[in-house]
Amino acid sequence: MPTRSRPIYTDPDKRKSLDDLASLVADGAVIAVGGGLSSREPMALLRAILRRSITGLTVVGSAHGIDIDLLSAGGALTRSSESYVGFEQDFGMAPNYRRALESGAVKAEDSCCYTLVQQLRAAIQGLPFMPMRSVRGTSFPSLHPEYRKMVCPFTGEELLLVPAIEPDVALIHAQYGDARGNLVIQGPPVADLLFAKASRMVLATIEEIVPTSRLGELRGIHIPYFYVTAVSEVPMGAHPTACYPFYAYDRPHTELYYDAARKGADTFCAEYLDIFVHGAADHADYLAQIGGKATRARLASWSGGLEAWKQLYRDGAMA
Amino acid sequence: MPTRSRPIYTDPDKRKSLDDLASLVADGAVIAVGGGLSSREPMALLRAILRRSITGLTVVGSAHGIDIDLLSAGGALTRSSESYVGFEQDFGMAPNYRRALESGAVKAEDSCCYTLVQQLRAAIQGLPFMPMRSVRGTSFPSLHPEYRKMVCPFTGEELLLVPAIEPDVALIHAQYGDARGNLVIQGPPVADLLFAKASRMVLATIEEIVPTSRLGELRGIHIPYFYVTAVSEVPMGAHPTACYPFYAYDRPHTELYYDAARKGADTFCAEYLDIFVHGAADHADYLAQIGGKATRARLASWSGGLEAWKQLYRDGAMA
Amino acid sequence: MEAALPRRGDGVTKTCSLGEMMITALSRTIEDGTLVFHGFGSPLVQLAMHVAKRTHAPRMVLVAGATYGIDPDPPFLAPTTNDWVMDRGASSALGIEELFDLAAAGRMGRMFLSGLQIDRWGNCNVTSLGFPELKMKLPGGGGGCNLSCDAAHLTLWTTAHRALEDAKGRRRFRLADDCDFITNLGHRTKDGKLRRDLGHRGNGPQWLVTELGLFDFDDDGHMRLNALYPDTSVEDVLMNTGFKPRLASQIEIIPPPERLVVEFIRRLDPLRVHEKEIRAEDMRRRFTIA
Amino acid sequence: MEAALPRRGDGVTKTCSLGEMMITALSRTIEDGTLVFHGFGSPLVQLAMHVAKRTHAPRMVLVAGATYGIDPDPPFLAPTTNDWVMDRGASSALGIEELFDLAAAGRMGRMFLSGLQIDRWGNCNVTSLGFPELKMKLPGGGGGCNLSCDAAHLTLWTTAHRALEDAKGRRRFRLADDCDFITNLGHRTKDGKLRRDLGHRGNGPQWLVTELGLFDFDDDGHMRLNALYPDTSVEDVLMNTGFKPRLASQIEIIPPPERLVVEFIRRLDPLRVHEKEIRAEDMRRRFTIA
Repeated sequence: MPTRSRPIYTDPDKRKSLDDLASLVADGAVIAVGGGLSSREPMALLRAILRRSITGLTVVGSAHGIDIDLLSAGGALTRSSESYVGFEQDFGMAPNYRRALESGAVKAEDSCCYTLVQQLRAAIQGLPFMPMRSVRGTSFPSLHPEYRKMVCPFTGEELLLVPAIEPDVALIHAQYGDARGNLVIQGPPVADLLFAKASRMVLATIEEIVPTSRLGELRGIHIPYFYVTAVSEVPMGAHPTACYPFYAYDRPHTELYYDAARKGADTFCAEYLDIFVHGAADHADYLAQIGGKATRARLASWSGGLEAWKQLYRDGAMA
Repeated sequence: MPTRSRPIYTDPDKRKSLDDLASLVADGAVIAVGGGLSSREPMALLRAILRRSITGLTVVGSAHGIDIDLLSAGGALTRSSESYVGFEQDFGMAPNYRRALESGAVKAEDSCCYTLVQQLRAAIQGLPFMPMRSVRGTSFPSLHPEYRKMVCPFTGEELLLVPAIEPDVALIHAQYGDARGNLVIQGPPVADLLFAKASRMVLATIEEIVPTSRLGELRGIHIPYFYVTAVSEVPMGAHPTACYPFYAYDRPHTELYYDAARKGADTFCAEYLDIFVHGAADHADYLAQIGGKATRARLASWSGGLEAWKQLYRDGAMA
Repeated sequence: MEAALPRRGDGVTKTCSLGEMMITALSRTIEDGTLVFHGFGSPLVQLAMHVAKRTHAPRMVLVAGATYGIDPDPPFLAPTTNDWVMDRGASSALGIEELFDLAAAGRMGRMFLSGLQIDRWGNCNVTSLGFPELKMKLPGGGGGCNLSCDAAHLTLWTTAHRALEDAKGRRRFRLADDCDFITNLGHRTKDGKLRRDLGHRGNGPQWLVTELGLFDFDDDGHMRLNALYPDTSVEDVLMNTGFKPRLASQIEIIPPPERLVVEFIRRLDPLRVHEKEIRAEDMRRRFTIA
Repeated sequence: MEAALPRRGDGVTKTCSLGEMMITALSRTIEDGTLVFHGFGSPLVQLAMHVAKRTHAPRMVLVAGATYGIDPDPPFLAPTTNDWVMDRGASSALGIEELFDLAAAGRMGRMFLSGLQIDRWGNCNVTSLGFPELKMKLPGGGGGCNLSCDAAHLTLWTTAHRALEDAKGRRRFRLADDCDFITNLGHRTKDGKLRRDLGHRGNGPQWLVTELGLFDFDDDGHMRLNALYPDTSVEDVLMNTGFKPRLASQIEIIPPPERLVVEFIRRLDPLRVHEKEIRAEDMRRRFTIA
């Protein structure tokens, strides 16, 4: 229903627990997961969602990795409209995601980055669709019978019309924010700004909640508070993806994840899910299990100089 | 022709004289003037354009004032598609603009801010049009027979289609920039970013050209160099509009302008155009005529505190 | 001079001006928890939004016109809208496209609009007198056309309801029988089509504040006199309106602002920028405050 | 280890790897003064763009995939693309929407794409083997679909041209007779429609670099062998291609990189991230450099 009005959120104090944030995600919701690839994905919130056994989710997004792979393994998904889910050339294809899609447990409705952008833009502009020129001639329209074509009344050329995508919930991890819900994202925002504007709800975990006056001094992308439904301060909330300047990508932990995932669903359940998701009562427990302060210090060491940064990413670097 | 490919500009040194910038504006061009109302309008470049007796220009834009009024007085325009041209409640309606439109010398094709935004967005996205919902039911379609309507294939509702606007030239005054053409705009960007992306050429006057490394440290909107055709360092280039943090709006000079304009075309020519535009050989001459360093110091005094700032805007404040 | 004003109500301030009455009436049309926007050239509305934010609507999202700053706290009103003065203290700022997208997506609760002609359906003309043959070019409506369609609710205002005679003895009605050009859409189009049949996001004009009275719009979308100032009458309104406005079953008196509100307005507008909107003959009007 | 590499060509570096050959071949497809983009998971292409920028194309606009940084100068290649390592030194950065808008408006000169199936028309499949019945889910193409239509020119590449036998003795051709799914558009659609009749911005695939050779596309849009490595043959290519590629009238030998280029690559990729793209059996191949 792209033409519904979207709400705004004006509560001056939107702070909630991580679990309360997860509880706002309904079974069957269409969710947009912020960040991308190995960077600033709202991993703690996704783990909280899995702990609540939320099911039937549809994910829409651009280029993702461990976030969507984990949701696939945890049984939360029924439909994927991502443009990419994988671990790049570093580890390869996403094992849990592949299994879920190949078994039919999750329906594959792959999309492409710009198509997604245009569909989010339609929602942001309160329009039922956006026109675009690309995609025609590829196989994507056969995956998306909802697309339409039109003949342009100005030029006579054929255009593709893609319907608005208005996610029920955007899940975003930001470096900084305040209690009112203003967010500051540093570094590549990926599609987070589009998600925040297009979605009916925005749930944000925040590395560090600071006074509003402090936000004004920070560089980066500012997301105004009225888009944001609820926030929770969750340090290391993107782990094992990066959340610079706080911490780099935890490649050894990701390798551990990947090795477990490659061995099959049961092994992954036993060696990863039952330990780091269901085996951890909450985020504090998770942080203890991944190595507590030592891990945090290791991942923060990138700022010590190029050699330290490089060291984090060497093959065989220790977790 | 909204579907032409737009060029990019990669010359590592794009610095030119102000007059060379003006020489790139062809008679009959569609131009987009940056800034708005009393803020960051590229006034020095507009004066240079008038000195070159460029004619037949069409202006597209949102809320403007002395910039478009001056172009009207100088005989450069034949068509206006602005959404507002005036001096707000402070001085009132734009005298030269009114005369030019009421006499028929300039054709009135008024538009509205969001309509303009959508038309620029179409150009930016390489599309022939953008859909929108508003405008229908007002009198604007009678001014714009080029608009089309369609029935939405998704919802059955009626939508308006507005064609792409791809200005030939965007004229922008930025606070900072580098020789390569990277620009930094501080404070409200108005439509400048949209203009920069939608136009075939971007001509930028810059308050202070700095090394590229310095730009990285500056807050604000960054316009990447490849959109920008040529730049010129022109201190006080927005005068008499504001270019914070360098200088505030010169309200007394604007009053002088307005009083001359109100008295009629001939008086305006004698009392303003012949002195500040055609009477000044170049920008340095203009700066001398408006009071040189003393004026610059007066307009920079806003940063001295609230009382100083307020003082600049009191009725009867001295130029 | 403004520095001498008491910062707290100590009984010194006993009357207010028409501008202050209108600002207060405009502010009362704002609901808490909604996103509200003003355009440029509207100091009465700027002040009304700041009054609302500091009184009954602390959770309104105040978006300043021209700067698009969110919840700014300007130290004083500047004579032009797009001045850095006006977005001091803003927690962030929108781009022009984002502001209008918010309205198009149904997220803008209220916008304030005016016109040099306003008809019984709340249509406004800010484009030209005479159309298609242009008699007088008006400055244009900015984004008003778009927002008149998209914003959930509209408050209209004018400080020139009274139809004065011009040099030739003609009276030109601001509240006009017909708009030469519809810049901002009211409840019915020129050809009688109903707004609600156009599928716009917005519900159209809800209030009109003039220097003679306060109007709402009835179920037909027709302008209806709702309240008067202590010093205006129904006859004043009828004599100065180019059509016959409907009358509410009971015509109220617009309540004056509280003293703290008046003092707040005077502190926020030490340059008396908003008085540029008020006609000379209305500057003399004074109203007793509570 | 990389610190021991000479910073200037002093004659120590006498050979290069297949990866370095491919990087060089990819870099030669870039024209100066154009805007060029790479996606994620493409270290060979990342390196090729940096090589081009520092050799024959100093004025290229280098847009880094995932970060969308403009002309970054990363201190080393990180194992994933969206790492802050990768946009160090960028003069600014684009948003995701702006990057794709640039392509849609015809401003992107070149994009690099790959596929797990690539057919004779340059169509690529990165979505799934088997369609609509899914046999193997592939990771997806990111924005490749859109850019394959919009970017002015495409360079394709793959490091798995050689069709190895799997455990069951089947050979699956990377250069396949037919793509199960067209993720990225080549010169003809599945039903034989010509790209040029679709009205896209882009002109489609211009080059294909594989570990066996260099291909271009002829006037029909058909893949054509253009050059070989010093250690590969036409027969290698024919045996490992699922269709019959056309052959240029003269098949050249791909020239090796200059020594400075090889040294630059080794400095920029001390973690040897790009070798993750190279198959084990191709790691042994060495080429004499100038």
